[in-house]
Amino acid sequence: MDELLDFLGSTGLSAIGPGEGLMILVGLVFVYLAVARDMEPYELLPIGLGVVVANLPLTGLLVSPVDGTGFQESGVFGIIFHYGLSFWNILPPIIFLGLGALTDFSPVISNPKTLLLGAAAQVGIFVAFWGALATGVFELPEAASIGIIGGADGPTTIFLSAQLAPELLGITAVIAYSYMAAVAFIQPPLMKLFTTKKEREIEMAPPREVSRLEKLLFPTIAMVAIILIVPRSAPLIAMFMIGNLFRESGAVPRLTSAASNEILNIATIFLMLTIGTQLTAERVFQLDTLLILGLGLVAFACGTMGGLLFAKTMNLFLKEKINPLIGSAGVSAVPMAARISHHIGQQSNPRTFLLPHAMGPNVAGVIGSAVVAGVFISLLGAG
Amino acid sequence: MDELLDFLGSTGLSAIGPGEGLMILVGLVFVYLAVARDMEPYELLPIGLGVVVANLPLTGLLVSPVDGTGFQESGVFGIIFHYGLSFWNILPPIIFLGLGALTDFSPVISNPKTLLLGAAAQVGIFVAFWGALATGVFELPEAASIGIIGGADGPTTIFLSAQLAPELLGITAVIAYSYMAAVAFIQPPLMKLFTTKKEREIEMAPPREVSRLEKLLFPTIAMVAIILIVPRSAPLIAMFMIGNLFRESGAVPRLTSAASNEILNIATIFLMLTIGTQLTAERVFQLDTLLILGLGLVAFACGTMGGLLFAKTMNLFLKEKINPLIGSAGVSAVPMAARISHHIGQQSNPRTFLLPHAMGPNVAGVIGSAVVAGVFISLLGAG
Amino acid sequence: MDELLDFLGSTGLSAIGPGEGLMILVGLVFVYLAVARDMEPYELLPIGLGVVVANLPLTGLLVSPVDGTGFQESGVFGIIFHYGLSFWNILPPIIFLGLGALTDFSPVISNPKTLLLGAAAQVGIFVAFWGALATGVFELPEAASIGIIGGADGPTTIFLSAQLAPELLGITAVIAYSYMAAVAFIQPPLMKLFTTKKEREIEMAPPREVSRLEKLLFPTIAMVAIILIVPRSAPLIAMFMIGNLFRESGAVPRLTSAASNEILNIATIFLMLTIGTQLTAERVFQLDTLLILGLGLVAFACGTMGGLLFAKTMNLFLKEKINPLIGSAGVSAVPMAARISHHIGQQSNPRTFLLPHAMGPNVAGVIGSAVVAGVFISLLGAG
Amino acid sequence: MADPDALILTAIGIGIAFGVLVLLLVTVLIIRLISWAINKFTGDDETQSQLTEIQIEPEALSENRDRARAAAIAVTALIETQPHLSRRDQD
Amino acid sequence: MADPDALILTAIGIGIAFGVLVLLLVTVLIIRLISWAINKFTGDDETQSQLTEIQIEPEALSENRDRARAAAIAVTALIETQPHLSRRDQD
Amino acid sequence: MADPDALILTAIGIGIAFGVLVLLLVTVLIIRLISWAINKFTGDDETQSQLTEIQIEPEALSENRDRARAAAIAVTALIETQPHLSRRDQD
Ligand code: NA
Ligand code: NA
Ligand code: NA
Repeated sequence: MDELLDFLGSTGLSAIGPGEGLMILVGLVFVYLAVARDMEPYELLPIGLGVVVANLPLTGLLVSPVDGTGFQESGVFGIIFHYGLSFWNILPPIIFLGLGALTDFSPVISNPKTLLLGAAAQVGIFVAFWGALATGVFELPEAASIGIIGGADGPTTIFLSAQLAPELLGITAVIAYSYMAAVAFIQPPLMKLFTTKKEREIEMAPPREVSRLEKLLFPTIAMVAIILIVPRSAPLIAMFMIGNLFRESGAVPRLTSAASNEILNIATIFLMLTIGTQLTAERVFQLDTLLILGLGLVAFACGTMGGLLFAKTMNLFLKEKINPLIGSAGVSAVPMAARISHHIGQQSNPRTFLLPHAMGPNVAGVIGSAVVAGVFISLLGAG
Repeated sequence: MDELLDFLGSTGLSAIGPGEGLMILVGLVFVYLAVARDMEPYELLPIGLGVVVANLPLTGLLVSPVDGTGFQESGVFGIIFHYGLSFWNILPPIIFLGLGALTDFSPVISNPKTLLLGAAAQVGIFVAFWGALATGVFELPEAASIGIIGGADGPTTIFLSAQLAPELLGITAVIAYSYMAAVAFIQPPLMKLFTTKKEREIEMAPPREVSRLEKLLFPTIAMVAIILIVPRSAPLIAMFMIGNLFRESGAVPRLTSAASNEILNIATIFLMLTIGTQLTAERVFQLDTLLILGLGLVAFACGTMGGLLFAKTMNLFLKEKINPLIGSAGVSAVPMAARISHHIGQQSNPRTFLLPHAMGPNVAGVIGSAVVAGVFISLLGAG
Repeated sequence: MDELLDFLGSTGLSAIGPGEGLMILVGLVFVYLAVARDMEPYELLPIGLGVVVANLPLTGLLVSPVDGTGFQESGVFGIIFHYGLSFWNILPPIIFLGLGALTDFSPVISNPKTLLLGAAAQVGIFVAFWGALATGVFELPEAASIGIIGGADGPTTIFLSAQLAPELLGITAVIAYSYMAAVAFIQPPLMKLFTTKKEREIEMAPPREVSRLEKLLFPTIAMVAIILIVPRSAPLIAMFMIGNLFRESGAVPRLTSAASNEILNIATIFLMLTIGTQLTAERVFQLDTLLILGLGLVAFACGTMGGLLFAKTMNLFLKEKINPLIGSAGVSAVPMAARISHHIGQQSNPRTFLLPHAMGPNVAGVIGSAVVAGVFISLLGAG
Repeated sequence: MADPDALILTAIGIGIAFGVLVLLLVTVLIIRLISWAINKFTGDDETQSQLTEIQIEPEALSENRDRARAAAIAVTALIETQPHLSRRDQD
Repeated sequence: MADPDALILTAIGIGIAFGVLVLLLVTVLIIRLISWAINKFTGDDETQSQLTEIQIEPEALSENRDRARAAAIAVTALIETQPHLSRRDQD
Repeated sequence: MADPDALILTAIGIGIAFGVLVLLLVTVLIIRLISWAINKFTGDDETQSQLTEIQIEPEALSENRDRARAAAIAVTALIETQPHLSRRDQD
């Protein structure tokens, strides 16, 4: 009968602890938010399912290829984590190729001032960076990986954490995506607090038509310029601009569709599931997690305020005033943050149509956080 | 002129034996069955072409990455076999992600009794398992890999053989797919033999409407429950339920379509071609092959009978009788076996519409064989 | 302040040389030709962008997986080059799977004489091969890699260079694609020079209808026959015929569409970008590059002449004359070369409709150059 | 894992297979109960998901695809009503 | 493989290239013969494939896509017959 | 890379972030100038790309797809003009 005991010993039931049980519930909450509340379903549903799978014991799904000898447990997620993220770190650049092929830079080109809002809104990164250092718990590389949450950009957070603090990759990525899903609750109070009713009612002239030549020249020159200044941002910036050039050139429709559909969807499935599988009980139930949760919120809040206040300051010097509500969209979290600016604007004054204007800082914020990540890597990375 | 001789020596003609020649014909028969007889074309066409390619000598296509040093022959299929199957074993779980995204559990949820038929029909696995042991030729792991043919599920057979008996992977997988293609010839005689005309005419009430909540709760709870009991089935069961949740949630249409189209089709092309390339002459022309052919047929037959007889036994206790013809669909071989139950039912009584009812055991059978595979791996695997 | 200096030292500006600057311009010229002149956009746009990225210093995108220890720079293109080309060489066969699924062999089957034009037009390969040897600069393997440019087939050139002369892979591939893009300028003058007006006006009867059985038997028998004679051409020829059988069988529409869309587009994006990244300044600015440019042009010209002259010679023996203009399409460069034959024909005589006839040699030329590559590999390769 | 005797392995195999699927049978019944209960409380079938208030889709991409599909299906209704629409160029 | 003299290599290269393509030419002629013979026996062009008797496609998936495509092409016929259908919203 | 003091790192980080985006702002203005200049010379908006003289697409593949899409969109116009076309079988 010892085989029977052997078998019973090999079941998950005998090996599961309370921590894992709780984490499975956390995973199911993510699934509920994604499915029933429609909060960032493309991220939170696979992340939630990844959390559930990771906390079911003895599955062998998380075994990293390096540990095993000879035959490998079919550690599907261990393999994707190792080669996709911690060792080669090629999934975030591949996702940026697809996002670039979906991005329209016209709002930025028609209203270049908004680029500054994209920069200002990254200030949240450094507030959280200092907060993390202040706790005395985190070293410089870990503080950077926590700060980047304020960049409100999933792939950039994953890209940086994979290089500077792989053990924090799951936590920082999931917190970044969760706050992006909750940005509709975080930003509006701050937006109303820091702007006057009159400011919120400012109507902006419809953006000018942007020519095809401009939409081609911008990503090309931006790619060369940014990478010359911050070479370590190349894996993200280069792929983003390449995807954008595929789209704007109109000469390679099949490549554009492959990048923005097949490649993006397949990469999203495996990346998000794998991110979820990083949230094992012992990693999550630590004091650090609470700290990072708090610091992440601070980062988002300060980023939002940074964008709003900078927009108000710019208005002091501008003849044609901009509605400061578009400043909060500078954090990126594309396209939710831009929609929120638009929505709050319409609440104050139905005739304001801020969406195209808010997309400017929204997209600029993606470049902003990728550049900051490049700086962190060049100064703190193994480089 | 020695270069000329060198070259002539390097041609396939000089290196091909009668065995390879015969196997190329076998491959072409598979191609004929798939193309002219429309028998499981998605499996038999690429398998047949794989067999042809594998038996053309000196192509270098089968060189496994581990043997080579420095530059590798472009062993396309050697690479896919090594990383996709024998070493990492990630292709079967990826295929199950796609199959899950195509599966509708409503027949099972509306008529849970059919789950038992899915279990009963797996009995064929153990009959063939014992048959294999009885021959005295096969060890326990090999007997398990032969038995699983009775599970009538390609990816599960491949997943198990890759772990327990890699050298039998080609034979067991191809025999499983061939019998699934021939299920329209294997099952009907047994179905008419083991059921009375009256039983075959039993009409079943149309299945009740299943709510979206039920279709979401079932895969979620099933995933956690099954993996807790049989952790080694996780690579198949987890991916299957994740794919199903993508589909039923309706919240991630792009991920569902990527899983059920791009990922499934690309994985099918490379998996089936690679399976075919495992059928080299020296592997096939052995006594074992005949034994496995026989045992596989026994497995399918017993699985069919198991489902039919269990359905008849259930009828002894049921007020609302079920048409036992749906029992044979419990082997899985989705969706052919369900269609055969429906077709034979219509032959006996045109007013019976068994298809939705037969899909219940059909899908349950997939879970059944994946669970049995999990048990085999935990007891016999390197685990 | 030394961190500031550290950072400035890490910027690309401080590390970029004049050579890199010039190469970035070369890359942008490729982009311009692809986008504004619509010259082979699917190849030249990603190649051009790859060239730009490769010459931006310190990005870490080109780091090959073998050099690094522990954490790897996210050398996206270094990884694709290593595993896709120089080490496993699996990208060209995968591209040929897609091309086969897009190819229609009817023109060849309805007019088999055109197969000879496909052979004759490969003569350019050997002219350039001898030219390369004559310079005394190139060894035999390198001369073969330069000669194959005359095969006017991207994947075949890449497949051969990856095995025989990896350091020439970027140069030979980019030159092959550039001349294919410029074939509309290279071929017409030669076509008018080597054919009389009367010959150009020859009208050819519309090709006969080809049955499905013929379209199935041809790729099957061709695959077995060619690989038996030249096993080393199997990675290209086998995948090409497998893709074609998927298409012509009509039994696996989903696999055909996956091969000719998803797989082909995704492979094209990563292959072309990676090819571009091989053109670094120190590789390009050498005497060799000029030599290879010249030899490549000679190869294209001689291939075109070979096809034209052979067609004229065939006419001496043929009752039903063929329009020699279709001979130049034998180089392959599918489908541009066939369109040029058609266009020049229409210029001389509007009633000639050469397109279907020119597709014969055009497709035959693909087989021709793949076979020659197979011969080169078996005689010169590590095999 | 010591090489278990084939008999034990078969017993565990069949036992677990049936055990798991019986467990799933029970799960389905429980789910039916939960779903029935929830319907009673919320008074109607669990709606898809409350659409968050902010729902402006700037990207025309997905709309265009859905519109094309919907249009195509609508036209089938159209053709069924006018059978005389001969299909001249069946590609 | 000893380093063959370039001449031999060229000879083999061109020889094999022509040899293979001549072989394919012969293959095409043989195939034409086989196809002609089969047609004579079976009396008609080799039909697609005898549909196995069991052909009920429960999945609406592929039907839906084919129906949409067929409908779309049908509509082109429709538009050609009624040119007045101006295309207002060409996206 | 010596462990930089956090302050320096923040200064460089914010400085470079703003620096890069200001640089992009200037780039946009330059691009606007270039684009304006080119328009003045070529007299009209930079057309897509002179189509090379040889443009016959033998493959029906892409045409078929575009035709189906165009047809589907055309039909939406059709339906809007005849609202009575009820959608019976919304699958
Ligand atoms: Na950002
Ligand atoms: Na089964
Ligand atoms: Na060629």
